[in-house]
Amino acid sequence: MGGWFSSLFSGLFGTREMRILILGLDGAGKTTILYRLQVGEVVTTIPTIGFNVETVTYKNLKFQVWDLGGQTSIRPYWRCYYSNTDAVIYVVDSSDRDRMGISKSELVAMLEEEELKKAILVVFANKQDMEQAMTPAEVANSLGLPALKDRKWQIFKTSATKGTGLDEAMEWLVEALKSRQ
Amino acid sequence: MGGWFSSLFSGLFGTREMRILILGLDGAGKTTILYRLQVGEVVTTIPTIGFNVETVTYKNLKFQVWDLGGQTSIRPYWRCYYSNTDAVIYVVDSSDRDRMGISKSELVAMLEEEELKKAILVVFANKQDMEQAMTPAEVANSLGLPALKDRKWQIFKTSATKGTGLDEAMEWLVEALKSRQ
Amino acid sequence: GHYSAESFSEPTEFEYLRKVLFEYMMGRETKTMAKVITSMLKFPPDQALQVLEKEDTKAIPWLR
Amino acid sequence: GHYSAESFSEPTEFEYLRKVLFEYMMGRETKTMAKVITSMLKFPPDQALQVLEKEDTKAIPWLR
Ligand SMILES: Nc1nc2c(ncn2[C@@H]2O[C@H](COP(=O)(O)OP(=O)(O)OP(=O)(O)O)[C@@H](O)[C@H]2O)c(=O)[nH]1
Ligand SMILES: Nc1nc2c(ncn2[C@@H]2O[C@H](COP(=O)(O)OP(=O)(O)OP(=O)(O)O)[C@@H](O)[C@H]2O)c(=O)[nH]1
Ligand SMILES: [Mg+2]
Ligand SMILES: [Mg+2]
Repeated sequence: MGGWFSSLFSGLFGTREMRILILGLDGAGKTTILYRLQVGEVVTTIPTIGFNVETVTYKNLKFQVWDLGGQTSIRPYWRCYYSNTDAVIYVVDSSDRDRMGISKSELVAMLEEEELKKAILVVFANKQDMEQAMTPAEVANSLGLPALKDRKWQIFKTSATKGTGLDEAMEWLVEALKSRQ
Repeated sequence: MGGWFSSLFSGLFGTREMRILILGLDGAGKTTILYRLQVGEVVTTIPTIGFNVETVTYKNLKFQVWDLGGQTSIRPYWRCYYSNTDAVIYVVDSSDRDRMGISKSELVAMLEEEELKKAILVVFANKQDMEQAMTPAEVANSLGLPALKDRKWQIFKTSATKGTGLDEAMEWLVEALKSRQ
Repeated sequence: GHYSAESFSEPTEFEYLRKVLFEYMMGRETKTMAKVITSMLKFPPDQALQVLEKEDTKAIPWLR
Repeated sequence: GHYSAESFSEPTEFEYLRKVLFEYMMGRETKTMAKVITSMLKFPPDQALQVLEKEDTKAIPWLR
């Protein structure tokens, strides 16, 4: 649908909620980020076996945000959630140097999926409060971001527990989503 | 519902299909019996992992007949099917003397279930064509049938492969179901 | 957690679950299938109850 | 048969399946949940397709 009919439709039913996935290895901080975004607080988390889904309102835009468990054995099922996704927030534990390679492979596999072809990518270089954290530039290089083609992406340094960097990242994402439409 | 409304209801929608379960240990001949009853032929069977359900018409009565797999690991789920059951056809391999005790325990456990309190019981002492087959009386005793209280039951000697005894048993069942109403 | 995976080391149970799930998902005799599924997967009692109550409301389309 | 039970020796997968099934059975985002279920349980392709097509018809209540 396009044109006047589409406008009528969204006028009647409100604008479609954007669908956002939060992905990344286990322990990266996905669930912490989801609830930071939703309620503005640090919640105590347990490893997510399944998913959390919440409606997050940001700058008058409504997002349906899915936080999927990142443990190895359930990672293969991320792809079941890709359909109709507008953006992916990919979370990296910047202090977990050992698993940066695994994180990269998962990211690469994800970006190859047809259903995510038009999805915007925001990488959160998380846990920046930790001493041994890699810089955003280091993380970006480790993940191979500079080589990405046909993808709108950006990386931000965040600390979900301290609450730093999230606003900046979300602001960029909102603008990216708006300008895409 | 009772009285005229009930008559109207069954007049409009036809009489309710009777629900019959075929239960018994694996290899007893349940699936062979189901298709003997439905299509009048011996079909080649494989062990039932799950169930078969067929509509069987007998003497103008319609039955929904459920044949449940009898292997040890899936027997615990028989009870999920008990609700609204009018009759149970319990099939025994009369030549399987070693497992007569197990067959009895399963039968006893089944008959204790509240949901089957009003169900009619027909035991098929099956595989009567085999030389080492126990007689129906022996099977009845091994299963403890004579001690049953508050239960309409009967045992029949059958051979599902030869097709003997099934008609007699079904005839009894139909009469028992009719007189119960 | 109160999970129990032992049961699924048995291929028979795995295949059985798949069969029952298929029937459930195709909308056939869903109340019965729901009972099997919730017991095979050892749903906590409150969740099993919720699922079965949901089935009861499904059975009466004009109350949906 | 083409079953595979190995996956369920892992408690995490068992718990994950239960969570996803619960959501499916409660009628939440059933198409997505159906995808997870059919892949976790390795439904044969034709059955997975049938299930997902069924979900598509469910999504449009006035066509039911
Ligand atoms: N120091 C520090 N710890 C963090 C930060 N973000 C999250 N954590 C901690 O990291 C741990 C894992 O966080 P979760 O949000 O549960 O991780 P997850 O990505 O949801 O993990 P899974 O659910 O297993 O996929 C928790 O103890 C969090 O408190 C951060 O920015 N800095
Ligand atoms: N000799 C003889 N063999 C029979 C008779 N009835 C069934 N069989 C055979 O017994 C074997 C098992 O029969 P099924 O009908 O598959 O047994 P079942 O009770 O459905 O077994 P499960 O599905 O594992 O619970 C098959 O080879 C049948 O042909 C019978 O009356 N006599
Ligand atoms: Mg989590
Ligand atoms: Mg069978």
